[in-house]
Amino acid sequence: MMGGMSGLNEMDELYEAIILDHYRSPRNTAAVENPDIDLEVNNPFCGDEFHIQLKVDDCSISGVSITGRGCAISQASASLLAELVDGKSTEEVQAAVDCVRRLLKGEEISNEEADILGDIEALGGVRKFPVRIKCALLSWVGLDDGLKEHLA
Amino acid sequence: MMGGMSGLNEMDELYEAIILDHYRSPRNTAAVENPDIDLEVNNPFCGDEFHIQLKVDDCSISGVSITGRGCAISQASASLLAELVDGKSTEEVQAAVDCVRRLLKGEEISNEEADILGDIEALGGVRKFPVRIKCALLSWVGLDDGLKEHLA
Amino acid sequence: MSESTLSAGTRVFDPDAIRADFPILQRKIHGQELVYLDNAATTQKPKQVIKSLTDYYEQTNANVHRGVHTLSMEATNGYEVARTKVAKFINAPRSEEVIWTRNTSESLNLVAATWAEANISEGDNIVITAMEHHSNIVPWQQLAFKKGAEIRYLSHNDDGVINFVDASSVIDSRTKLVSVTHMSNVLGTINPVAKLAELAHDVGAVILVDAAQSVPHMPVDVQAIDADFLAFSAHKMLGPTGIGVLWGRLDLLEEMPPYMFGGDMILEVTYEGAKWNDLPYKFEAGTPNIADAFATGAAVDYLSDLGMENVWQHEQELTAYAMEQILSLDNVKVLGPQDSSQRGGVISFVHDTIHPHDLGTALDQQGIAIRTGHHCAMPLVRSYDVVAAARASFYIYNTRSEVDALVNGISETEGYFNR
Amino acid sequence: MSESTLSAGTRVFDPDAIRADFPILQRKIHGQELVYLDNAATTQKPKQVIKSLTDYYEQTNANVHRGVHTLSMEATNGYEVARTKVAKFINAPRSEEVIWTRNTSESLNLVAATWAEANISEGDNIVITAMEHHSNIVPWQQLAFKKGAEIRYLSHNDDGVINFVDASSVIDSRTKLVSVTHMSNVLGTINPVAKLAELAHDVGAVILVDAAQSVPHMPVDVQAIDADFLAFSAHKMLGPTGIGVLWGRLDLLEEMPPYMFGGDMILEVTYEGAKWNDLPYKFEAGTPNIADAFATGAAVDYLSDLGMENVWQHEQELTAYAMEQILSLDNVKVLGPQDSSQRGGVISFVHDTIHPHDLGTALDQQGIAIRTGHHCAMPLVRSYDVVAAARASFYIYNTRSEVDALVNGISETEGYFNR
Ligand SMILES: Cc1ncc(COP(=O)(O)O)c(C=O)c1O
Ligand SMILES: Cc1ncc(COP(=O)(O)O)c(C=O)c1O
Repeated sequence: MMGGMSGLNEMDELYEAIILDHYRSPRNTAAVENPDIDLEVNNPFCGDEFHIQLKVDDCSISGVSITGRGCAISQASASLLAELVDGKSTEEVQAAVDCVRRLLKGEEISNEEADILGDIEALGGVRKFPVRIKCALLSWVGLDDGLKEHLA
Repeated sequence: MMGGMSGLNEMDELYEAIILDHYRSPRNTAAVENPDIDLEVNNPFCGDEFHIQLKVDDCSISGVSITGRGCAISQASASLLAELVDGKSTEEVQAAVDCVRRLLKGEEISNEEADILGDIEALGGVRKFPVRIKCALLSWVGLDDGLKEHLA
Repeated sequence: MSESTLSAGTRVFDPDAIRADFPILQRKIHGQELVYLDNAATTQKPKQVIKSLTDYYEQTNANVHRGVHTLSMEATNGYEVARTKVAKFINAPRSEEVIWTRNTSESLNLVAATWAEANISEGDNIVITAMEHHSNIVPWQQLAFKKGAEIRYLSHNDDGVINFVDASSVIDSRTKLVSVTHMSNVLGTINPVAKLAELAHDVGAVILVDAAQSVPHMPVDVQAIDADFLAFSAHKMLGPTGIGVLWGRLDLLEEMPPYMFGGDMILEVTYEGAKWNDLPYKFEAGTPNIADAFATGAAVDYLSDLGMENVWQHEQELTAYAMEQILSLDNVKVLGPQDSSQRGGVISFVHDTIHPHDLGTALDQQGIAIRTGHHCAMPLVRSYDVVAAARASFYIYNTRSEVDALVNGISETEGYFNR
Repeated sequence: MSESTLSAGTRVFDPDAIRADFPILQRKIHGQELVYLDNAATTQKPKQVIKSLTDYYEQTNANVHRGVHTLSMEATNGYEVARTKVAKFINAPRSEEVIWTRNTSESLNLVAATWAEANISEGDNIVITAMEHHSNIVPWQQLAFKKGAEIRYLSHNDDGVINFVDASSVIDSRTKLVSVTHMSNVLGTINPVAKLAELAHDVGAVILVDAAQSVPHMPVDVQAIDADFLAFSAHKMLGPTGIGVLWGRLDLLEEMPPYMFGGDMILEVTYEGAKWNDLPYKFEAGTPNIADAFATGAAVDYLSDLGMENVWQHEQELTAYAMEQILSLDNVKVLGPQDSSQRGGVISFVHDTIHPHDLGTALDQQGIAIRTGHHCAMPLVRSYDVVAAARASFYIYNTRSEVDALVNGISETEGYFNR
């Protein structure tokens, strides 16, 4: 018999328990009323698409919703993002986005940054699967663009 | 030393004495007065070009001139053609053109045909140098087209 | 085994012997044997094709068409011999009708920029199916947009079979071109192109057949299907990347303006203007892809030796088996004809809970290469209310045990994600 | 020998070692050693380049860009690595500026059909030189004809050097494009493209450099010469047939409409329309020539290891020697700069009594491959009042004794025809 389970264990880094948990039970999916930022992001190649809504008061995020469909990685990543931003200042969010970008590029991140990311560090497993990095980054890049436009 | 004469003897079939003779002293190059057929043929890839003039009286060729420039093969072939057609009936000329075509394609020609061609059979040496067949055919095809148009 | 007794070709269709010709099948992926099921994207190459490239570069390489030296004459000759092989393979009346392009996409763009540019006007329409590859949609959309012409879609039923009740009202007196895929690269559907050719010709339209997925897999005879243009890629039929074919009817090709200008396509240039060369060179500007033409000839030889009837029968048998196995899985839905006799060796499917992308990664861990995504047929895939699908596609070297590996791989993946 | 002590590359420039890399140089032609002097038409390939093709097809082959399986990821990666190598080779600021095409001719046609189509209007003019290859004449003639624009020719002196007194009146405020060859494939002239770029930019025009004969033979830095577009072919620089490059400035490429439609160049398609992908994919429709991109990377590696300064110096030395030898023949006239320091390794010549075609056949009998004809530069060749010329052109593996063989071969041919 060709194939076999053995190979699948190598995916454990990609599909850590925390990733599968967020994939199965995404956080912050309830629509935000009168959002200040409301946008769609998609990666047509994989068919991933997400709807991001943010409420921004005085440079801090007072409400967030991210919904959509995609692979386990893009969905878990979106959920982790939604969890992170809630209540943060826009500056903190932008720093976190930058940090995730570097994490996925395989660059070093500091201990403090790791603390800020928390569970999100689990996304780092995607580095060994370069073709999936886009999935992990999709909602982060979209939210970053939305914030920049909002703050401009 | 690379190269050397040895290789050149293999060209003897291409450049038979009769070919070199016609190349050096082309026949029937004096312009024809009031030609009935007057055309230019050329092969831009080699840069060969010939000017063909024919006087046709009652379906027979009463005057011919072929001038131009080209490689030894195309020039000799043009001169052999000019020599052949003089005084022939248009039918005989067309039969000869057909015969040369077949000769160069490597098809069999009959003994009678060989008699008609005479020296022209020397053109057959070009068969071993397929890239030069066009040179040998150039004026023949041109004259044939001209005749067809004239007779039509 | 019934396969090994077939012999319309000159060689017995023996899967083991065939597999031995493909060096890449020895590769290990994540420590597993490679199970290559991405043949609709591109096929693997037998050593005969690879060797034709090596031989060309080691013994013959030269530029073609104007050289008096031996290498150039040999290169020119081989280049034209390959064209003749292709012409014979699709039963083209004349080898000058075979134009070398880069790929199917360029073949389609060539027709759009020349024939269609000259023949389609405001108010005319171009008919395509709703199951086309992007390469057979976008050139026409752009042309229609530029000309004020209309794009019309032939619809298909739920099971991916063209709706002919519709077709005769869609194709009408303002239809100038019907451009359809012979076999869908997503649904696997084989379209009745001869019937569509009749509908097209009845209204004076021209029919272009996108044969990217048919010429590699079944006998295709341009005269029997009465096509006007036919496009395909060598890389999907054992040949090299970087070369494709446009076949066209001589009278159409002769009337068409050139596509690109330069090099071999020119007979004469002055500082003021230029005169075009004869067919097929009129459409081949610059130094052609000589080596890959040689290799395409080798690919055609390989397939001809096997016999396209046998290739087709092998794929039909394997597809029937694969459909049966895949449909037996609880959580998997197959797109396109459920009856395997109506389709070629392409099976697109979706899993109820596992996204195609995750499935693709998990199968890759098991050495199994499938494609996931929209397969360059976004509007079609979306019409099934999914954004992506997984696709397994077969070729001459695939076996039943590889199908078993795929089905087992899907089950293992379910196990993994449900852990 | 001074050559073997050079080493701006990482490898010593040793002609014997280089020759050993080229399998075809072992071939016998009419029983003689092959003396290949048709390098301006296409060059031979070292075993490293041939092996990169074999390796690709035996180990990596898959379609690129959307695959999640290992082979597809490796193919995608290698395809992009090759692009990066090319970018570095010509010192392009960014690798997305490097577009794979089929050859120089397609690169030129691409610019004509997109940038020029969008930016050139009635009354504008396009300036080219009187020594262009057909591929850099006819696309502009056709565009000018279509748009009501004017083609202007920069003239050159008798010895084939551009006349700059003229140039500043030819290039004027209505000039939109200056498209010039970096090195003439007939005269061997190296044109001062940086100076022409300045003249073009002074009037707000864009400059396209046809680098088909320069990138293979000398260091070319797109930023140093301040080019806007640059075109060349892999097959003239040790690489495979079927692949070429268009480099363009990012801002120009971003504004340009796509050339062909389909496959990878599309981001999104609906039944109504489409959205283009990012650079460089916007210009790469359909399955690309993946294998030949790998092989182009290998060719660039080979040349980089030698060092382009060394390649250039080798050819300069050999050309100087060849000019001296050929000019010493009584009945031979050389076209173009008589001063060999103003030219690259291309020598076109005519014999007083022997037609180039006959000379070509006679040299071939002696194993010597030269080109004869108009070299796709008909107007130029005719301007010298000849209809055809013979051309010897050199590359890294050519030697002085091959030049001797050529000169001896010409003398032998004289002897033969004067017998
Ligand atoms: C100066 C120049 N430009 C353009 C070309 C055309 O190159 P290709 O035939 O590879 O398109 C050539 C090749 O002969 C050339 O020498
Ligand atoms: C039906 C169909 N048409 C066209 C194409 C485009 O072929 P290529 O990428 O070789 O241009 C494909 C390949 O994916 C296809 O399957």
